[in-house]
Amino acid sequence: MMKDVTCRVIGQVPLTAGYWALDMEAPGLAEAAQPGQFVHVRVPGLEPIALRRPFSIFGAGGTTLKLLYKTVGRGTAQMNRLAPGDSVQVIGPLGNGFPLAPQGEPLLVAGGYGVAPLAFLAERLPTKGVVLIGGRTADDVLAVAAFERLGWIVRVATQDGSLGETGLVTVPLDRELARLREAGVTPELFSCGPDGLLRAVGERAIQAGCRGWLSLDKHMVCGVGACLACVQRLRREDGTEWIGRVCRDGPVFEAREIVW
Amino acid sequence: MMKDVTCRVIGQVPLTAGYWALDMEAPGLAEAAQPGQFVHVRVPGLEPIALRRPFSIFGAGGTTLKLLYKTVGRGTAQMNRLAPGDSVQVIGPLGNGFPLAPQGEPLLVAGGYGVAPLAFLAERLPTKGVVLIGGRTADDVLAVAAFERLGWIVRVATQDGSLGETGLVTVPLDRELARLREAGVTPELFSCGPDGLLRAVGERAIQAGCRGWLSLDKHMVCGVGACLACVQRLRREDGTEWIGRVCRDGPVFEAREIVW
Amino acid sequence: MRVDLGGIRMKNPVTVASGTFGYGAEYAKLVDVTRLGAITVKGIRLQPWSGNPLPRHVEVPGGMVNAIGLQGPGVEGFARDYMPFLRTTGVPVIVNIWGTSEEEYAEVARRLSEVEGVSGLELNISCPNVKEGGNAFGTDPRAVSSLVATVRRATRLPLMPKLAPNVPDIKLFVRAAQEAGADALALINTLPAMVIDIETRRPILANKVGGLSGPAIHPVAVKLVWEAAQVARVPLLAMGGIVGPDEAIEFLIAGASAVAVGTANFIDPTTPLRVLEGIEAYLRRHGMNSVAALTGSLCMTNPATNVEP
Amino acid sequence: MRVDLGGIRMKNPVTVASGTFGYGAEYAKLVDVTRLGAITVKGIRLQPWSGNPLPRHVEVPGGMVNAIGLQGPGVEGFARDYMPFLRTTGVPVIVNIWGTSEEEYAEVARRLSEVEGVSGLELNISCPNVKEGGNAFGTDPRAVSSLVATVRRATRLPLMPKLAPNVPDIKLFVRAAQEAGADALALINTLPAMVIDIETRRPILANKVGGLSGPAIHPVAVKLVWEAAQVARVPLLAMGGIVGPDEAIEFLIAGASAVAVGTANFIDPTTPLRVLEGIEAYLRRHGMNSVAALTGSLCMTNPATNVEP
Ligand SMILES: Cc1cc2nc3c(=O)[nH]c(=O)nc-3n(C[C@H](O)[C@H](O)[C@H](O)COP(=O)(O)OP(=O)(O)OC[C@H]3O[C@@H](n4cnc5c(N)ncnc54)[C@H](O)[C@@H]3O)c2cc1C
Ligand SMILES: Cc1cc2nc3c(=O)[nH]c(=O)nc-3n(C[C@H](O)[C@H](O)[C@H](O)COP(=O)(O)OP(=O)(O)OC[C@H]3O[C@@H](n4cnc5c(N)ncnc54)[C@H](O)[C@@H]3O)c2cc1C
Ligand SMILES: Cc1cc2nc3c(=O)[nH]c(=O)nc-3n(C[C@H](O)[C@H](O)[C@H](O)COP(=O)(O)O)c2cc1C
Ligand SMILES: Cc1cc2nc3c(=O)[nH]c(=O)nc-3n(C[C@H](O)[C@H](O)[C@H](O)COP(=O)(O)O)c2cc1C
Ligand code: FES
Ligand code: FES
Repeated sequence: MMKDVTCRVIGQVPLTAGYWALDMEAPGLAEAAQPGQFVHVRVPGLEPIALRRPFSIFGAGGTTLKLLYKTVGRGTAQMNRLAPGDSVQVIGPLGNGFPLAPQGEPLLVAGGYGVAPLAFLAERLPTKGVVLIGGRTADDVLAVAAFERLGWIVRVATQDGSLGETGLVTVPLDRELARLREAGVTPELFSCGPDGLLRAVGERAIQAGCRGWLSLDKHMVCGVGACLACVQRLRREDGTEWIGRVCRDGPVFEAREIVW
Repeated sequence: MMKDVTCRVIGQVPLTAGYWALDMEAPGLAEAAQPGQFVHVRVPGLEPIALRRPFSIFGAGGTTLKLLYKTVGRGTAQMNRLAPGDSVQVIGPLGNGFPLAPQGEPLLVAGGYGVAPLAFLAERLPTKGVVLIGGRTADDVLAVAAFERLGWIVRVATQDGSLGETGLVTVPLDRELARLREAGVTPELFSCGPDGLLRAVGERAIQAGCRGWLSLDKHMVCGVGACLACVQRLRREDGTEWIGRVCRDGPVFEAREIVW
Repeated sequence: MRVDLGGIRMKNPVTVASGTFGYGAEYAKLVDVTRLGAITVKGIRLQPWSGNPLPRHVEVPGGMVNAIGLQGPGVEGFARDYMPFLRTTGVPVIVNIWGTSEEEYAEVARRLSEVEGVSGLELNISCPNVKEGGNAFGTDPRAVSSLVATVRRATRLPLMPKLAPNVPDIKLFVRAAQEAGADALALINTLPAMVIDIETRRPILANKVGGLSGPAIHPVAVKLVWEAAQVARVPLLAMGGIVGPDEAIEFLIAGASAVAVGTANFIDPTTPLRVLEGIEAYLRRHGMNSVAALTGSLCMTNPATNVEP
Repeated sequence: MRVDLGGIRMKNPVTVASGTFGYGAEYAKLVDVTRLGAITVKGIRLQPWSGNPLPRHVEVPGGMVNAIGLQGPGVEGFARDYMPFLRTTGVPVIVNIWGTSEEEYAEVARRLSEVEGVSGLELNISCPNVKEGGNAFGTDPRAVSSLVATVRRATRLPLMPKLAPNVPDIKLFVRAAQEAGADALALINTLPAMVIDIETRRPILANKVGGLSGPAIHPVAVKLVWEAAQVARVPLLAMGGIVGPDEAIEFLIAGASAVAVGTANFIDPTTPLRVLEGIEAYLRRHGMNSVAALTGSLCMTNPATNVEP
């Protein structure tokens, strides 16, 4: 049940270059949060009418809400200044998260800050598996230790080879899929990252005949389904198409639903 | 010679309720400052396009620039947050100040934050005299100690009687004028404050046949004479009228120049 | 606080602007929508409409530019999927309608007249984001006159054309619309606008152009509402840049009978209720016992000042 | 960086907007005005004019609303008091002119043609702050056509009408002006606007209405410049909400040949020079060797994306 909450910043820590982990007290919101859901943040210090910024829920325990964000523009730059005790207006939890009872062996594929919802998912899934993290450089590879602490096997690929293997994360993905296929295990894919990655993961899910859950990153305005800024063409099981609102009908969709 | 300077805040202290004294390093500006001139301040933390705010120069020594301001709106409220080391864009010194070689015995009349330029004037005038300070309440009476330290005689009037005598500052003004008249001394009036006060002081200067220097407080945009937002109808010695720009042709005018 | 907006009976003067509050249900978990004076829903045409490609919006100083392109479920879809919830609110429902021909507008009006719970129609003749319909109708007084007359014949529902702001003389449109049978007038819609990405040298919006909304347009809206009020014989619903009670009160003083909160909903969904409470407090503080006392109370004589240059 | 603005030969594409830079001298102590592409001065009519009572401005989100009312020294006063300094700058001087009749405009143009150092005339037919002259001329294509033709006959100086933004179709005005003999076009002027003090229930500006300027109007200006560029055969001077290089570059991409910095001068007088340096850097970075390469370089095809809804 979504709420408009005044959160109190507990603290934030810089991770790799440009990435931050932000913890807030979000009573009434954090308790309800599910992996794959997101929050809509009114960034303090921007003009009063600046749009809210959406962020996946990176973690939630008790009344604590955790975000992981990358500094990419003026809103996130402003967020760098948040200090313990600051108040932040947050609406959430929003959208529909990942299913928590997978039918196959979970295989997580993250690109950049896409690790955020997957780290929360890894915490809440009943079974552990492999998580693949891709990034341009080592700096874009986050939360490795968190996954490992939870008992997940982490494989990393960076485009410049500065961490893990060199290349796109689809290379270890294809290897994992081949391994599972050979082992006769049906995987279930969960992914969050840029559209290119999601599309690649989705294609593989369809090819492998398994489910592939993709969390889309669309620019948003209202975050609740009221403005129609974040729409995505979708396909029903019967093949008919419809236009969904990523904020309300997603952000997580099954690969077959999406009409790219 | 006006300059656009990046000043560094040295510090600020709250005075009476709502009033603050702000000290900044303003090299190249402070040295040139004359009493009655003002500076145009770009308040940090307002939107990038917020207009500058004009403030009289309260004092200048070496490269230090002193302002005294009252918190009246969003710009001055934002100024309350300035802390040592902060950068502030300041244009100044602007306008024409008070004459520093009075022909008569200087009599200063301040209303509220109008003490600011008069305190600086008191410091620079070759002869000391009496300064009359009026305010609504005791909180609006500033800089008494500063004037006294310089050897000036201070008389205070507040409308609610919370400090000095009760009533308008024109009451002690008329008493002083009568005293000087009886003593056969020609006064020279210097005033800064709300229009009502300036008008009253100006009328008395004309009546007394002495000079009366009035510093006008008009809302400003450019501060340098470029926008024509701050105009005032004025009279030349030959009686013809013209429209002056308070920021450039003032803010100090002689009582007879002003067509109210 | 009651207001009669040309037959739309509002218990208070605050509604939401079309397109910024979905179909009422979306924000209902965050805001007590039953406290609104009316709920105005997103633009509807006869058939479902898919709107413009993405990106559909961009943030700019003082607001945003949008080119949603009037995506909507069509009359049937709206009546089926969204009216049931709206009826439960007990709040008047204003449906924003559009079409690409006079006939389509009329047909939409006719059909909605038969839908239980629809309290009034806001005729969108000023959307800058669709090629046909919208702004093309709204910027020619004769077209407005003809369209309003046609729709008038198709419905008995209160009819409220929403005027285009990008005209030199809004009064011509006020007269045209009210003479053709409008019961109320809404203004303003977004201002036609464009934002270019200087690195790609392409328009940011897929639709190239869009509509500017938010505080940036408030002073423009006040001017138009005030000007419209000079000749309006029907009540005005004002919008454009309301972020709190003050901007709403400005509109009422300028001549509006009611106000709509738009873009601000996206940032703070409680804005309409804050506006409502602020208007109540203002009326109390000024000893006024109705919104009507505030409407058009602008005093045009300046106080005696020494301000002649 | 050279630009030929319809016969006004600018060494770079950056000037200042009329009314925001006085007569050049006022900011000369803060800014090296000799680096500007041109200096555009405050509106001048035949005789001295005292403008509107105070208050003449009010700050609003994203900008300001002004109603200076075209105070000025008249042609003779301008030539006598301000041209001597302007001539020393070596920079083209564009004089913004107005009148209350076609004859007055023509007479001002005629007289200024004889003043040494005047490089071009910007015809202000779009000021929202004076009753006669200004916006009344600018919102009727026939009036624009007739006025421009009349002034054309009175001068050989480059003639640049400044169009009103509050029209549904700017293209009509572009065509009217260029067919009547305009050498260039300037846009946009401020948007008609109003601000009400809700405590006194009076308009804040003594003139009641004024013109909105600043970043708030930038996306509106870009749209109008782009639209004007579709039909313009003469160069465009664009302005409205420039605060740094980016907004200026947007205008150039949209189709402007030169740009003018307005309201931003008041906040940061170095803006025109920052804009200039930013354009230079942009051209270098993109391997372009002239402003002309940027002018109108807007690419209207969207990149292939998965953004169809
Ligand atoms: C459902 C969802 C979950 C997200 N989760 C995360 C996360 O966990 N961590 C993280 O770092 N980022 C996340 N993002 C992206 C994040 O919202 C943007 O990086 C952020 O809004 C950028 O704001 P800015 O002001 O710094 O950038 P600017 O570019 O200055 O923003 C300008 C406008 O564009 C929007 N915008 C810019 N980039 C994006 C983007 N990639 N997605 C959506 N809107 C964007 C902004 O919200 C704003 O309205 C998520 C986005 C969505 C839609
Ligand atoms: C020459 C001159 C010298 C001044 N010296 C001092 C001084 O020494 N100390 C001091 O406290 N104040 C002084 N003022 C007044 C000071 O400029 C205003 O109090 C200040 O601008 C208010 O800003 P704000 O944002 O807090 O108020 P807001 O009301 O939020 O400001 C809104 C707008 O109105 C303008 N404005 C509001 N009040 C005034 C005012 N009284 N005069 C001019 N513009 C105003 C602001 O600059 C701004 O553009 C002086 C004004 C002038 C013209
Ligand atoms: C995202 C968005 C969608 C809109 N959709 C519509 C619409 O469907 N029909 C309509 O008449 N106006 C629409 N508008 C215009 C608003 O109803 C309103 O007139 C305008 O936004 C000005 O108000 P504001 O500044 O408070 O947002 C839309 C505005 C926005 C921002
Ligand atoms: C204080 C002020 C005075 C102005 N005076 C004039 C004028 O005399 N003539 C004119 O054509 N435009 C005048 N303008 C309009 C500007 O030249 C410019 O078109 C407008 O402000 C938009 O640009 P901006 O947003 O960068 O300010 C004036 C604008 C301001 C803010
Ligand atoms: S962001 Fe408004 S509908 Fe999704
Ligand atoms: S403030 Fe611009 S002329 Fe005085």
